[in-house]
This record gives sequence, C-alpha cells and structure tokens, in this order.
Amino acid sequence: MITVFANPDRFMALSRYLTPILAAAAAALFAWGLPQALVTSPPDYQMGETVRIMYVHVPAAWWALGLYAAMGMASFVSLVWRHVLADVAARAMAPVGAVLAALCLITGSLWGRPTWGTWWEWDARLTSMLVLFITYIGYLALWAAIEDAQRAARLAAILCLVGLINLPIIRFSVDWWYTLHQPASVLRLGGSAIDPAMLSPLLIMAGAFACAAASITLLGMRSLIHRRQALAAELRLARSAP
Amino acid sequence: MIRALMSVYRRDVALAWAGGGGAAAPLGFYVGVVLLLPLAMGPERALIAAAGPPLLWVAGALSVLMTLERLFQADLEDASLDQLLLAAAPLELAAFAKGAALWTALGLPMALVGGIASLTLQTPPAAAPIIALGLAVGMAGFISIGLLGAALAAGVRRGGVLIAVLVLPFFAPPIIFGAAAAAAASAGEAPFEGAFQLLGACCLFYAALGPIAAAAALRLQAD
Amino acid sequence: MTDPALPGVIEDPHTAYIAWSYALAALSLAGLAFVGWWRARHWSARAKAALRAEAEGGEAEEKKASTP
Amino acid sequence: MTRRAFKGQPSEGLTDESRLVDGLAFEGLALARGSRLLFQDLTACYQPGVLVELTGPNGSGKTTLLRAIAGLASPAAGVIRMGRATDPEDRASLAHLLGHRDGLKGALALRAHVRFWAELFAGDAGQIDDALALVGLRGLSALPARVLSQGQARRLALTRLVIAQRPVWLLDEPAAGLDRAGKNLLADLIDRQVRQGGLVIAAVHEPLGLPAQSLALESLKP
Repeated sequence: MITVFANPDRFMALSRYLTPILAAAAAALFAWGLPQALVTSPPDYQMGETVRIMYVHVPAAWWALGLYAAMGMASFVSLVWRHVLADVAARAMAPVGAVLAALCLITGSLWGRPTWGTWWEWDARLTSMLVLFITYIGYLALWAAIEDAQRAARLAAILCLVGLINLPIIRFSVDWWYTLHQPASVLRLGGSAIDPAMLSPLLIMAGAFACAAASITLLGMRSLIHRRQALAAELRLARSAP
Repeated sequence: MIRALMSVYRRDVALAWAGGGGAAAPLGFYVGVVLLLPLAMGPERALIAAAGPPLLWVAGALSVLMTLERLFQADLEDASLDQLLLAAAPLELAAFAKGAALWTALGLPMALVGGIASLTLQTPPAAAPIIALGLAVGMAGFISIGLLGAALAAGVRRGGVLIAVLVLPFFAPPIIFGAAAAAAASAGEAPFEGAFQLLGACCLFYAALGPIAAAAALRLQAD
Repeated sequence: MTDPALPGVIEDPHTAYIAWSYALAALSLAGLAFVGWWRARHWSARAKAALRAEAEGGEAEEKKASTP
Repeated sequence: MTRRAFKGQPSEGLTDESRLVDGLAFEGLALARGSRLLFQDLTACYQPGVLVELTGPNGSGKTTLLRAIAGLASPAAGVIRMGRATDPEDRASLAHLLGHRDGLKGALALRAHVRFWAELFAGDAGQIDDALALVGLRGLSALPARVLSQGQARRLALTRLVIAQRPVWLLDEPAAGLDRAGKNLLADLIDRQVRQGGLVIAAVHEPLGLPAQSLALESLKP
C-alpha cells in the first residue's frame, strides 16, 4: 500500500476523490449515529442522561490516541525509508489529534461536573490524556521552531517515536499514581460494563469521527504538498530572476 | 574508545564548573524554589511536611530543565559537534558521556542540596539521605531524557522553553515515582521498596533511550 | 430537579452539559475542516500561480534564446 | 618561524592499517542543500598520497561536499567510498574535518584542547607540547582559548590534524586567517601528510602552492 502512495502526484490524484468521499461518509455516519446517541439509546441507571456525553468523549479519546499511534508509524516510515509522504502525513495528523485530545479533556470535564460535582477530576485516564495533549503541543512546537522543513520533519519523527515508546510507561505510571492516591471510591467515567444498546451508537460515532479525522488529515496533506511545491517554485523563480 | 569518552566527560565537567561560578546558579535556583513553598503556604508544619518531598522533586525537575539548553547548542554553534561525530567513539556514547558529566557537575550537587533542604521541610532527619539518593537517581533520569530535548532544540534560538515543553511529558513517570518514594521515606517506610524501585527502572530505561535518540537527532542537526 | 452543587442552574442541568459537549465536538470538527479547506485552497492557488509564472518565464527565455 | 622538521613525529607516521588501500572514490554523487540541488553525477577517484584542490564559487557546495565525504552530510544520490569504507560512521573515523569555525571552547585552556583532541581521536597524548610548539602556541598553552586571535585560533585548530594521525584530511579554506608563517606551516603539514600516503582535500579560493589535482565544482552545474 505504501508504494501506491509513493509519489506525491499519484497521492494528490487519489486524495482529490478520497477526501470528499470520506467527508460524505462521516456526515452519513453522524446522521445515523446522532439520533441514537441523543435520543434512542437508554440513559445510564446511575448517571442518567449525562452518559450521552460518552458518545463524543470516548471516540475523541480513542482517536486522539489512535492518531498519535498512526503518527508514530508515519514517523518510523519517514526515518527508515525517508518517505516524503510519511513526513507530510505525520505533520497533517498532529493538529487533528491535538484538537481531539482537547475535545476529550473538555467533554470529560463537562461529563465530570454533574457526575462528580467538580469541573476537573484527576481521574487516571483524564490525566493520561492531559499528558498526551502536552505531547501533541510539544510535537507541533518543534515543527514550528525549526525553519528547514526536511530537518524539522526528521527531528519531529524522532520525538514522536520516543513519545510513542513512552506512552505505555506514562499510562502505567499514571494508573499506579491514581491507585496510590485512590480517593474515596469514585464512580469511574463510563467504567461500568457498556450496555449493548449503548454500544452501537458508540461504534457508529467512533466511525464518524474516524472518517472525519481521515478526511481532514488528507486535506491537510494536500495543502502541505501544495505548500512545498509553491515555496520551491517561488524559490526557483527568485533565484532565476535576472 | 573509553579514553575518548572519558575525555568528553572530563571536558564537560570542567566546562560546567568553569562557566562563572559553575553550579551556583542552578543550585541557587533550586533552593530558591524550595524556599517559595513555606512563603506561599505559611509556616504550618503539617502542611509543609505533606507538600515538602514532592516539591523537592518538582523544583529539581525545573532546575535540570534550566541547564539543558546549553548542553548541545554550544557544541552546534562552535562546530565542536563535528568533532564528536568524527571521534573514535560512537555518538550515542559521547551523548551519554555528556549527560554523565552534567549529572556529576550539577545533578549530584542538586540531589545533595535537596537532601539538606528536606530537613527544612519538616521531614524526619533519618529520611534525608534516602531522599537525596532518590533525587540523585531522578536527576539521572531527567538529564537522560533531557538529552533528547536538548538535541532536538539545539538549532533553535532560545530553545530553553521549547526543550521544557518537549521533555515535560517524559518527566511524568520519574516525578510520580520519585515524589512517592520521597513521601514514603519521610513517612518512615522501608527505604528501597516499591516506588524507589520503579523510579530506578524508569531512570535506567531513560538512560538507555535518551542518548540513542539524542545521537540520532544530533546527526540530523549536523547534516 | 436542580443540582445541589450548582444552585440556581436551569431546571435540568444535564441537558446543558450534553448540549455543550456536542456543540464543542461539532465546532472542533467543523473548525478543523474549515481551516484545512481554506489552507488547501490558498496553497493550491499559490502553487498554481508560481508554477504558471515559472512556465511563462521558461517560454520567455526560449523566445529570447531562439530569436537571433 | 623557521621551517624545522616536526621533532618527535612518530617515526612510522601513518600506521599501516590506517593507510588507505585504494583512495577516495565518488560514484554518481549528487548533493543538495535543503531542497536545492548543488550538483549531480560527480564520478571521480583519487589515489592516496595526493592533494586535491576543491574550487568553485560561493554556495557551489564545497563545504557540503567536504562534510559529505566526512559522513556528516548525507548525499542526495550516489556513493562515497573511502578505502573500503562506504558507511558514514566508518568514513568519519578515517577523516579529520577542519571547517570555517574552529570548534574551540573559550573557557578551556589551549593544552586542555590538544589533550582533549588527542584522546578524542585516539592520538598520542605524549605529543601535546610538541604539537603546540609546532604551531607556535607553546607559550600560551595555559591560557583559555578565548584570548586567541583568529589566526592563532586557526593554528590551534591545526594541531587537531597533527596530534592524531588520520589518512584523510578535509580542509575548508584552511588558509583563511593565517599569516605568511601560518601559510608556510600549513603547506608543510599538507606536504608531509601527502608524502606519507595520506589524502588531503582542501576547499580553496587561491592555490596552496603545492602540486595538486583540482576538482572544480562549477563545471558540474545541475
């Protein structure tokens, strides 16, 4: 598959059609999933209606993590096979992942308010998501700080890979920390086994988020490739101008 | 090869100490931050005893962050990084040697000062050596992963803030285990149990991962 | 029933949180899509313009070179 | 500064295994600076015991080529072979690189610099004072490097070439900042290295006054 996307031109041709298709798929899945999530699915016996926030919070958490893993793979390909497209893919996924991580934190806080009575609860998973969010910020800050695009791509790839290796360690240490300082038994966010009637809207919403994220990522990759072409052409123009 | 690594180590320790007062600035910063706690929270003993050990770790992490910026930036600017690349030793070990030099020149003194400062934070005197030892291990972990941050931001003007935001997520595990170990020590529990072992494991892992990743980044900086 | 911890909040507080969550989700996805679309449009236009200018530059040179 | 033989030079000069078997070779070499292609299809071969003068206008890629040979910069295409070594790390261990910047630490004493290089490049730590004497900085050996003038700093950097024997010298405008005596000293060092079977590639703007092959980069326009 990687070789199919090998050269940017074929990628541009393919993504020209894939981007709108994915966007349409996302819209369709949202149309299908939202009524279930908001109306037809049953309220939680403890939390009542607020469990509906789960259909936004959980997909955001999944894809914030999923995108970082995908960035890790793209970074590996970029470092080992020096693929131009892999750099562009990792760079295009980062903002989407960062926004999803932020969305996950905010919806977690909104969900926690009625459930726990506070805007922010240092729950193990929310804390790990906060660390992941700062990792995204660091990744984007590194890209912004380095002028030479090629060097920035490789350095960011190293940072992303080391971050990926550390995710399980950070996750383990935060869980260990949470159990160490375990406050009174607190209702875990969505901890109870998910009622099957809730599962289908959750999966549909997750699919909708996935298509939306993929479409936005492809859009980002297209603009990054156009940007490189534009800057290179302008550079050549400036140099050859009499 | 060992001679080459020892030469990098000795030169960096000499440079760390020679630069005007040597370790005085980071140590001063460290003590200053520790001082802020009682000023902010009032002299109430129980409060300070609870917040003391963890603060030692937060202040230690911040002080190490301050020393990371000049670690590779100076070498990149005056082209002595090229010498490390051409040396009779792999760049990974040269990075490790630079980290070890920073640890000896600044990490250990900070751990010592941390142990002494823990006395002022109402922790029982018996706990001080254990806290100092924990800090020494933690500093090694912070510096090792800090090598990567310093290497990534070596080419960036005023890269200090960038290094901080790059490296802080990786500081989470050592802070968690280190502060827990310090709290356990000040609570009088058995010194080298649970948290301390996890701290050691995490810092050993960073001591291996940091130099390798930093060397990869340095090769890119020199490209 | 009003939430004891939030005196004076509207009658059923939960719908507010749900509404805000979905609104923010929609806002963030729409925002990402819009920024992505705008940037893609901007850079593709600029790339087209630069490449066309380069092509014209090339033709001008050929014309110059071919005329004695 | 009278021209005198380098006293205390290790007799065998370049040790046998460090002597290059079959020189330096480029095969279809192309170099780029960021996205800009500097030159391509450079194919050449230089036997040991030769001085190569690298010429070309500013920005034609002289420095990049020297760094690529040393294994620091990665070529856009093609292969660089140094003796049997093609891998960058192996080439790096066979070469000395003297760039524009001398790579000195202002706070460190001159003697400390030379000892550092002696150990870093696995050279002979006993030769420190002789090396300093050779470049005429024996008297300043205890002072920190920041007191040196540009020419003196360049002379200190030259001791790097002398203190540890390496078959390939990559010099980027080595004569820059040197006075007449310094230029003579440089010519002496290069001459002896070449006669001992070493290979010296120097990026220069005016010839060094030694028998040399030349490699002009402007003839390789992309």
